[in-house]
Amino acid sequence: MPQKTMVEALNLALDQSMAADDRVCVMGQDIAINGGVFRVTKGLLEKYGETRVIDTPLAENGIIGTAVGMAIYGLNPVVEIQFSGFTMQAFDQIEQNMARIRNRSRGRYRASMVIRTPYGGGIRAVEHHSESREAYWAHTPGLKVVIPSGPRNARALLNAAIQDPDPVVFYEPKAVYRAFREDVPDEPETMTIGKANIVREGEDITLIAYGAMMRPVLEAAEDLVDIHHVNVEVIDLLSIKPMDTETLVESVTKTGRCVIVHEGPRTCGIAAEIIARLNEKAFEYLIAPVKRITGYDIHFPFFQVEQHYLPDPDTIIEAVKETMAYE
Amino acid sequence: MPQKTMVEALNLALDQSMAADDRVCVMGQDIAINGGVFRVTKGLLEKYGETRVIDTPLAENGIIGTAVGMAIYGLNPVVEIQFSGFTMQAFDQIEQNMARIRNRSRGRYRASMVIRTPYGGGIRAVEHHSESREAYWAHTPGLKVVIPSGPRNARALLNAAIQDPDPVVFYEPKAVYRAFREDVPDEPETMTIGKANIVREGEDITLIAYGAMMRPVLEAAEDLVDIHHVNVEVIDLLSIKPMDTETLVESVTKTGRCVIVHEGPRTCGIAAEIIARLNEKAFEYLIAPVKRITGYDIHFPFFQVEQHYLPDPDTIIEAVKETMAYE
Amino acid sequence: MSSKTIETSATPPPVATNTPDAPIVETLSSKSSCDTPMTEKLIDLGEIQDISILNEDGEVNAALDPNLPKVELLKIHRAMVLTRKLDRRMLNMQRQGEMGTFAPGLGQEATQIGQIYPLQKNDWFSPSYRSFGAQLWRGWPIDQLLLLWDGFFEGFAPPEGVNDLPFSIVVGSHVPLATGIAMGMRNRNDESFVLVNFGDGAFSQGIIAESMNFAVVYKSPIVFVVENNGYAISTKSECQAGIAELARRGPGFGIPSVRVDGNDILAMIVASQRAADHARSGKGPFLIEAVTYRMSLHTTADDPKVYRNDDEVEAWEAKCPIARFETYLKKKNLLDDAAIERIESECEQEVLDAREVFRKKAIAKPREVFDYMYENLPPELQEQQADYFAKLDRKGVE
Amino acid sequence: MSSKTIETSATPPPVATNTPDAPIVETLSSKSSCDTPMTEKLIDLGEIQDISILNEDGEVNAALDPNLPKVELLKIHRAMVLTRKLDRRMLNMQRQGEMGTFAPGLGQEATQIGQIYPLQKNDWFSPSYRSFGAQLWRGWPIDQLLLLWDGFFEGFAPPEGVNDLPFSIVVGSHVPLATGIAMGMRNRNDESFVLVNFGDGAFSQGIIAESMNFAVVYKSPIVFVVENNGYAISTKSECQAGIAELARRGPGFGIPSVRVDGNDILAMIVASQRAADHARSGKGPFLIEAVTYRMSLHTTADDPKVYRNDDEVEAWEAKCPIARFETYLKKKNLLDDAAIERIESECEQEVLDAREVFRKKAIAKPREVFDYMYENLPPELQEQQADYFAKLDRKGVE
Ligand SMILES: Cc1ncc(C[n+]2csc(CCOP(=O)(O)OP(=O)(O)O)c2C)c(N)n1
Ligand SMILES: Cc1ncc(C[n+]2csc(CCOP(=O)(O)OP(=O)(O)O)c2C)c(N)n1
Ligand SMILES: [Mg+2]
Ligand SMILES: [Mg+2]
Repeated sequence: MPQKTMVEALNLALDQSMAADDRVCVMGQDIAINGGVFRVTKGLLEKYGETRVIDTPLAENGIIGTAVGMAIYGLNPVVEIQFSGFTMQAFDQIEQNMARIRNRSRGRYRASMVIRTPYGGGIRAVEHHSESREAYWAHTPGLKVVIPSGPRNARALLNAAIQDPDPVVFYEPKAVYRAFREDVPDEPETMTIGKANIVREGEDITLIAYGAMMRPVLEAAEDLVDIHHVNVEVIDLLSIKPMDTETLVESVTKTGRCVIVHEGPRTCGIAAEIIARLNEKAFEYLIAPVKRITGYDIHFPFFQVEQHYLPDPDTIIEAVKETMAYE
Repeated sequence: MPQKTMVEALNLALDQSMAADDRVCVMGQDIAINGGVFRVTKGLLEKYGETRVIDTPLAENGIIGTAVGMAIYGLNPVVEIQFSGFTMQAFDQIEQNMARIRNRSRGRYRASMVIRTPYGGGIRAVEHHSESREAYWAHTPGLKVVIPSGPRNARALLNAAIQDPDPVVFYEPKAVYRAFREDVPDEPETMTIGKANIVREGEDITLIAYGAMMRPVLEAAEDLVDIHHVNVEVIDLLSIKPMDTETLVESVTKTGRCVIVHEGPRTCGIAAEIIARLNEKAFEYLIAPVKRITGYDIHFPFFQVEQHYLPDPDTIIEAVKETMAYE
Repeated sequence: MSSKTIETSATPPPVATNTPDAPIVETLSSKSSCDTPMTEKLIDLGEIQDISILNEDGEVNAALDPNLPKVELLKIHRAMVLTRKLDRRMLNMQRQGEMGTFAPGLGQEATQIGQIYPLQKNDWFSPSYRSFGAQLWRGWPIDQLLLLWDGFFEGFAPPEGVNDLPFSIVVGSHVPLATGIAMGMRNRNDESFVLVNFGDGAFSQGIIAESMNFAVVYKSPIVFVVENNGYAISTKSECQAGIAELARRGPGFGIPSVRVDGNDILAMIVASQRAADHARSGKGPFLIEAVTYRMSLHTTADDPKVYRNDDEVEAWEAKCPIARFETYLKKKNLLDDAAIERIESECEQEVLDAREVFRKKAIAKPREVFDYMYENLPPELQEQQADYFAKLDRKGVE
Repeated sequence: MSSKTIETSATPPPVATNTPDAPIVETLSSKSSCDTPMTEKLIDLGEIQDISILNEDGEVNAALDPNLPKVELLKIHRAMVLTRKLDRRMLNMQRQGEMGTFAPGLGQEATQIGQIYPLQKNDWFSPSYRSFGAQLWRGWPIDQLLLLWDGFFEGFAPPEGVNDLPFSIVVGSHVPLATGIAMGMRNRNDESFVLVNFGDGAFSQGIIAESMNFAVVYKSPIVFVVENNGYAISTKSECQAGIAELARRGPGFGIPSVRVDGNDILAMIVASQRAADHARSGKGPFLIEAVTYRMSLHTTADDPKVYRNDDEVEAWEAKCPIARFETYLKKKNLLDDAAIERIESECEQEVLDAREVFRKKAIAKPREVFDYMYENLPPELQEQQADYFAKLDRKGVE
C-alpha cells in the first residue's frame, strides 16, 4: 500500500470523492491555484476546473453562507477554512444556517457539506493559528464534528463526512499533517461517523484522546506499559459529535479509571462532556475521579512557550499514575 | 424599599452607573429613542444624551468591535445585543478582540465593558430568540459570564459587571424580565462576580441552577420539601465564569447528591462542567450520579411546544426522586 | 455624506509632534483627467437611475408605462389587495390572542408584488420575514403562513414545487444562501436566477456586503432588493447609513443598481424585470433599492409612537401603493368601485377560509421536535428523545 | 463590473410560468434627469481622484509636489531605507532559523511611510501585520518587532507613549477597534484621529463594511487605508472584488475616497495629509486606496512561484518606491550616491544593533502565560496556573 502523509491522504479523499460525484466541489481561500496553504487541495483545480475548485474572496462567513446555499441547490461543498481560528468569522452562518437549514425547512433542504479546517498547536504559528475549539461545535445542535488522528483514518473519515447528508465540521490536526506516513490503500475507504476506535486494549485504566493528542497519549501509553507496568486501554475518539458513549462506558466499566486528554480549553470542553456521560453511565464502576489533561483556560500562548502549554507524555503519565494510585 | 421588576432594576443599575462615572456609555440597536425593545435603557437618552446613549446601525459584530475600540480609548461601554441569538453575529469580535485585547497588548489596553443580552425561552418568540448558549462564552478564555435570577441580584450583578476591569457577558433571563417584583434598594448595591448564592440550605441533595431556571427549581424545591420530604439545598450559580467551585463542592460534599438544571443544550454545557468539577473535588462524597436536566441537543422549538422543551418542576422533582433513590 | 468631491483643507495641517519642521502640504485644486501619471486623474463613478412611473395621484408617465396586459394588471392588483387583507387579519388575530408576534407589511404591497413578479417557477426566492406578499404570490398557502407566525414550525416547510427558502428571522443571514444558490446556478449553467430581499437595517450587516461581493466576483444570477421602508424598528434609515440613497452601495461593489419608488407597482415591475433579465442573461448580480414606508408597527410587540410622529405616517398614507394603482386601473377602465369592492370581499373571504384551515391545523405536535435535526438521529439524541417522550408521557401530552 | 450604466435587455423577457399571458416589459431607453416623479432620474455618483506625483523615473509633477522641507524629505527617505533593511534582515534571519514565519513588506515602503507621516503622537494607529514600516515610524523598537515575529508575546506590548494597537493577525478584525476609538474621540471632542490599514484581501471581510458604515454614521475621525498590493496570498485582487479600483467602495458607504500610486511617496503623503485634515476637522472618515505590489513572499511559508510569473514581479521592480524617490532627491541635490550608501549602511547597522538587543531579550518566559488574562486571576485559573507551574517544575523549566 502507498505510504501517505495526512495531507496526501486528505488530498486522495477529495480527489476520489470529486471523481465519484460531480456534486462535490471544494471551495476556500487559496485552495485552487495555490492548492491550499497546506497543499491539501493540490492538483484538484487542474483536474476538476474552476467551477468545482473555487478560490473565494477572503470572507469566511460569506464562504460558509454561500456554501450552504450551494448545498441547498443540491451541490455538496467541501469548504476549507484556512485555520480553525477563523471559523469564528463564520459562527453565525454555521450556527444559524448550516446547522439549521434541515430543521428550519422541515427536511426539504439539507446542508450536506463539510467544513475542513486545520486546528491545534505545535507548528510555531502566530496568534489565532493554534486554537482547538471543537467544543463550540459539539455544543451546537445540528452539527457533526469529527477529528482524525492519522493519514488512514483521516482519509476514511473525510470520505464519510462528504457522504454524510448532514453538515460535518472536520478538524484536521495540523501538527500531524506531515508528521508521519501510513499505509493508505488506493481503493476508497470510509468509516462510520460516531464510532470511536480502541487503539490499544488494556485492563487497568482508560486513556481517551483524539486528533494530535493521540501522539503524546500513545507515547505515554508505551512508557506506562513498558516502564510503569500499567496496562492502559487507549481510545481514539475520532467522532466528537455524535460521541461513541457506548465504547467509552464499556471501557471504563472494565477499567474503573480514566484520563482524558485534549488541547482545547478546559471549561465546558470535550473532557467535561465525557466525564458527565461516564458519571451518568459508569458511576458505580468508577474507582477514581476521572482526570482531565487539557489546554488551560487561557489564550494559546505564543510559540516560544507553546510546548509547555500543550499536554505532553510526562503530564499524561503523571495523571495516570495519580489515578492508578487513587483508592 | 421600592418594588421593581428585573427590567426596572437593570435600568436603575445603568442609570446610577452612568451618573457615577461618565466613562460609562450604553450602545446598541434601538436603545436610545426607543429605550430598548425590552425597555431596559428607557429614559437614559434624555438624561445622558446621544454621545453616551448610542443607537447603532444593525450590525452586532460592528457594535462589539467598536465598543472594544471605545474601551481601549478609555470608555466603559455597556452594549445591548437585542437577543442573545444574535451574539453569534459578533462571535469573532468577542473571541478575537474583546476577550483578548488585554492579553494581546500585555495589559496596556483592557476591554472593561459589558455585553447585556436577553437569553432563554418562555416568551413565545420566533426562531433564534430563545437560545441559551452561555457555554460558548464559558469555553472562551478571557471572558466573565454572569446570569442573574431576580431583580435585586440583577441590579447588583450589573453594577459589578460594569465596574469589572475585564469584559463581562451579562445574560438576562428574559422570561424573568417582568415576571415578578422584588425590593431593590435605592442606594447602589453590588456583588462579587464569581460567588454563588445558597438560596436554601438543606442536607439531602444539592440543586444547582441559574437564571430563569431558578423559578422551576424553587417551585420544585418547595414541593420536594413539603410533599416529598426531601431537604434540598438550592444554589443559584449567578456567575458562570468564573464559577464558585468551592461552594458547589462544599454543598455536594455535604449532601452527596446533586441535580443540575439549565436550559441550554446538554453536550458541553454548564452542567457537564459542574459534573467534571464535582468529579474532581467531591468524588468520594458522591453517593449517586449527578443528574442533569437540560435543554436537549436540538434547536429551540417553535413556541407552541417550547413549554415541553424547557425543564419544568415536574421533571426536576422526578430527577431528584431518582437521585435520592439511588443507592 | 457626499461621495462627490474630495474635501481639501484650506488651512495648513497641524504640526506633527514627531516632525519638528512641519511640512506644508499644498492644497491641491487642479483636477485633470488625463491618463498620464504624475496627475490627479478623476475616476467617474457613473450614475444610477431613480425610477418612478405612476405618481401619487395614479397618473402615469406613458413613455415609461410597461403596458402590461389587462389580465396581468388585474392579477397584480388582486395580489396586492390579498396581501393587505391578510396583513390586517393577522394583526386582528394577534390582538385577539390567536396569533403570535408578527411583522406587518402594510404599505409595502407594491414593493412585494413588484419584485416577485418576474420570477418563474424554477427561479429561487430567499425572503426576509416581512415578505408574505411575495410568498403568497409564490404559492405559499395562507394557512401555512398563519401557522408559522403562530409558532408552529411546520409553517416553515416550503410547499411542494416552490423553490423558496423559509424566511429569515436573523436579519441579513439569508442573503449568502441566495448568493450560494446563484453560484450553483452559474456553475451548472442553469438559466434561472435568485431573488433575495432585505431591509434598510439589514443592509448594515457585513454578511450582505460579503454576499454582494461573492455574487459579483462569480457573476452569479441574483437580484438583491433592499426594501428601504424608512425604519429598522425605531432606527430611521438616515441613521442607519451614511448615504441617503442606499442604491449607491451597489456600484461600490461593482453591481449595477437602481432606485425605485417602491410604492409604484409599475416602476417596481419595470425595475424587477430589468434586473431579472440582467441576471438571467449571465451579466451577474443587480441591486434594487425600493423606497417605501412601513405604515404599521415593526412587529406587534412594537410601539412606533415612541419614535415617530403621526404626521409622518399620514404623509405616507397619500402615497398608498394600492390606491394609486387603482386610480390607474380605473382610468384604464379596467376596474370600477364595484369591482374593487368585489375583489376586496373575495380576498377577505379567501383569508377567512384560510383561517379556518389554519384553525384546524393549529395542533401542536411536540413529538416532532427531534425529527428534522439529522437525516438519521444519532444514538445520543435518540436517548434524549426517549427522555423527552417520557416527560410528555408523564404530562399526558400526545 | 461597470457601475456606470444600467443594462437593459434588448429582447422581451421570458414567459413566467405563473403568468400565462406574459407581459411585455418595454425596454426603457429614455433617461431624463428632471426632478419630477414619473421619470427616470439619474443619480450622479460623482468622481474620485487618482493621484500620482512622482513617476517611475523620479520625475515630479511640480504643480502637485508638496515641496516638503529638506529635513522632512531626508527623514522620510531614511525611514523607507530602514524599513527595507529590516525587511531583508528579517527574511535572512528567518531563513537561518532565527525568526518565525513573518510577512515581508518589500515594495510597500512608500505606502507605509506615506500613510503614517501625518500622524501626531496623540493620534492612534491600528495596523495590520504587514506594517512594520509604519510601526518603526511610530516608535516601536526594532528589537521588539523581532521578538514578536519570533514568537515572544511581549513583542506585542505597545511601547510607552505610543498609541498603537498590537497589529492584527486576523485580517480585518482590527478595523472596528479603530472605528470605536474614533467614535470615542468624536464623543469626547478629542481632535486627534485614527489611522487603520488593511489589505485588498481584508477588504472582503464584512466587518470592514460594518466599520466603515459606523464611522460615517457617527462622522468619526478615521482614515481607512486599503493597501492594494495585488494579492491576498495567491488570490489576485482582480479575483477578490468586482471593482478594479477598490476606492470605489468608499463612496458606496458615503466616505470620500482617493486612489493613490502607493509606490509614490509624495502622492501618498499628499493623500494622507488630506485625509488626516479631513478627519481632524470633524468631517468624518476618509478612505485611501494605495496601489502597490507585494514584491516578496506573502509570508516566509509561501511560495509565490506557484501562482505568479517572474515577469510580473520584474515589471514592478521598475516602480520601486525607494529608487524613484532617490532620483527625485538627487535631482533636488538633497542626496548623492555617497550619501545613499552612508544612509544604507547606517540603517543596516541600526538593524544589526537591534538584532543584538533582540538576541539578549529572546528568552522565553513560560511562567507569564496566565499573567494578562484578567486583572485579577480568578481562583479556577489560579488552580490551573499552579498545575502548570508544577508541570514546569517537573520539567525543570524556569
Ligand atoms: C442579526 C439580527 N439583529 C437584530 C435583530 C432584531 N431585529 C429584528 S427586525 C429588526 C429591524 C430590521 O430592520 P430592516 O432590516 O430595515 O427591516 P424591516 O423590519 O424594516 O422590514 C431588528 C433589529 C435580528 N432579527 N437579527
Ligand atoms: C480572517 C482571516 N482569514 C484568513 C487569514 C489567513 N490570511 C492571512 S493573510 C491573508 C491574505 C491577506 O491579504 P491582504 O488583506 O490583501 O493583505 P496582504 O497580505 O496582501 O498584505 C490570509 C488569507 C487570516 N489571517 N484571517
Ligand atoms: Mg426597514
Ligand atoms: Mg494584499
